[in-house]
Amino acid sequence: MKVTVKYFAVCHEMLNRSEEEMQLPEGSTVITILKRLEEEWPEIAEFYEVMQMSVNWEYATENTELTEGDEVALIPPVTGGTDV
Amino acid sequence: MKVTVKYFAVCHEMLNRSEEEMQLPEGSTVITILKRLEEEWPEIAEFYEVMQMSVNWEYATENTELTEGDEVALIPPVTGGTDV
Amino acid sequence: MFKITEQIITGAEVQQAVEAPDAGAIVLFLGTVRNNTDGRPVQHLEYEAYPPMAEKKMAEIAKEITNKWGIHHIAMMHRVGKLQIGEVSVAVAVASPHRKDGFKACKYAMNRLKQIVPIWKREVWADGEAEWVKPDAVFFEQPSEQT
Amino acid sequence: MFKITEQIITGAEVQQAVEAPDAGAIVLFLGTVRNNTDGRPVQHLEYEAYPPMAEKKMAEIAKEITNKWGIHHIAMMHRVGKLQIGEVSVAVAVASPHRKDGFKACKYAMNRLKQIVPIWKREVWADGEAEWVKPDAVFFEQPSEQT
Repeated sequence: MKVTVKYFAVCHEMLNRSEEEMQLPEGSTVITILKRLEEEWPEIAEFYEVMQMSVNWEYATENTELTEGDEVALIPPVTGGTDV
Repeated sequence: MKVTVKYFAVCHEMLNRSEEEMQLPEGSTVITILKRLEEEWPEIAEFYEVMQMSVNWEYATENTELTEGDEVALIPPVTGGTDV
Repeated sequence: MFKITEQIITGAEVQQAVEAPDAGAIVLFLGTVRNNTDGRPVQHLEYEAYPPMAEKKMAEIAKEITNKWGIHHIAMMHRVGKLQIGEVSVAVAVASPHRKDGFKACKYAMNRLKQIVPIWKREVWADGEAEWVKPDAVFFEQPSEQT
Repeated sequence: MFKITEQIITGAEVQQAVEAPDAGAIVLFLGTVRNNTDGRPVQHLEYEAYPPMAEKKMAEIAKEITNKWGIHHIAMMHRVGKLQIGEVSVAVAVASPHRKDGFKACKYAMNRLKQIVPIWKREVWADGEAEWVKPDAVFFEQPSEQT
């Protein structure tokens, strides 16, 4: 199955792309994507603790199951709004 | 001595005037004005409990002493702003 | 800016009055005229003020806020005369370095305004009757807060 | 109205989005870009968002507010792209029947926005350096509030 993966802010910068399509085996979960990214960018593992994932605009866990056409995103710690 | 006395809202309405000049004996205090108004409008005594007075734009007591040229006002309970 | 005015009040003008490069948080309160009071249809409102004393008391409230929270950018406006449904009767704006203090200060300003600023409201009902509004019970229980 | 925008945000537009004849209290919060962060001069800010998810999360926060306080008139906007000093980055407006709830709801919206809405800030300093802002410690201590 094919899913779209989006990268924002520091992830966008580190991976040098804002999104890509990934071909995944049936039965994949969010962790399948994380493992694949770790091969390209080993340091990402350190970030997993504070980073979140979303599937179809909803926060997800590592074990969230994926299906064809899903939109997945890596969500670094959010810092919107104002710092005051 | 001569002072100006101002009437607002319900006082303005009851006394049918928004201000007047009063000639008072030396040594008068706010209560001198209240007594004089009571002769014209006996019911005002009931309001004294909730009404306030000001002298020169500052809240005053019955015993605040007056001097020539003072601006005195009867301040009914304030209801500015919004009721929400 | 502390002002009693007969003109229409906009949020934009109180906002502009407090904007400052060192204060990243602006909290604004606008009170508007509702179409009813406790279910009774309102035709319009009338506000009367004692302008010089009202503006003086507004400035005193701002001073209290500066002393409490170190906030220096405060604006308060109140409309007088005849107000139609939906129009702004009162506006308070506070610009502060921290938003939590901004919320507290803006709320405080409104509470104090209702306690000590000499302004009076007259309700004109849809059925033609009219009356000067009496303050709620809290007012009578806490007269000391007014002085 | 829940909107991520590249355009300038004004207080007036969020105010208009919440105005209602039955809600006499409007509380507005505006976050503006300060000229410094902890004393270090800022040249400008850049915000990036995940727009569809950000707008969905804003709507969820509004739903939480409706459930908590029965408030129905809520608007949230956040700017993205390059922002100059003094420009509005975020605006929240709430119109409510009671001002106390309005203050609580507006404050709550801002707190939640900073927790769950996918928007990121990049600071570009006057000296030319730039970095994606890391959230404060509270964020790391309360990851459960984000989900």
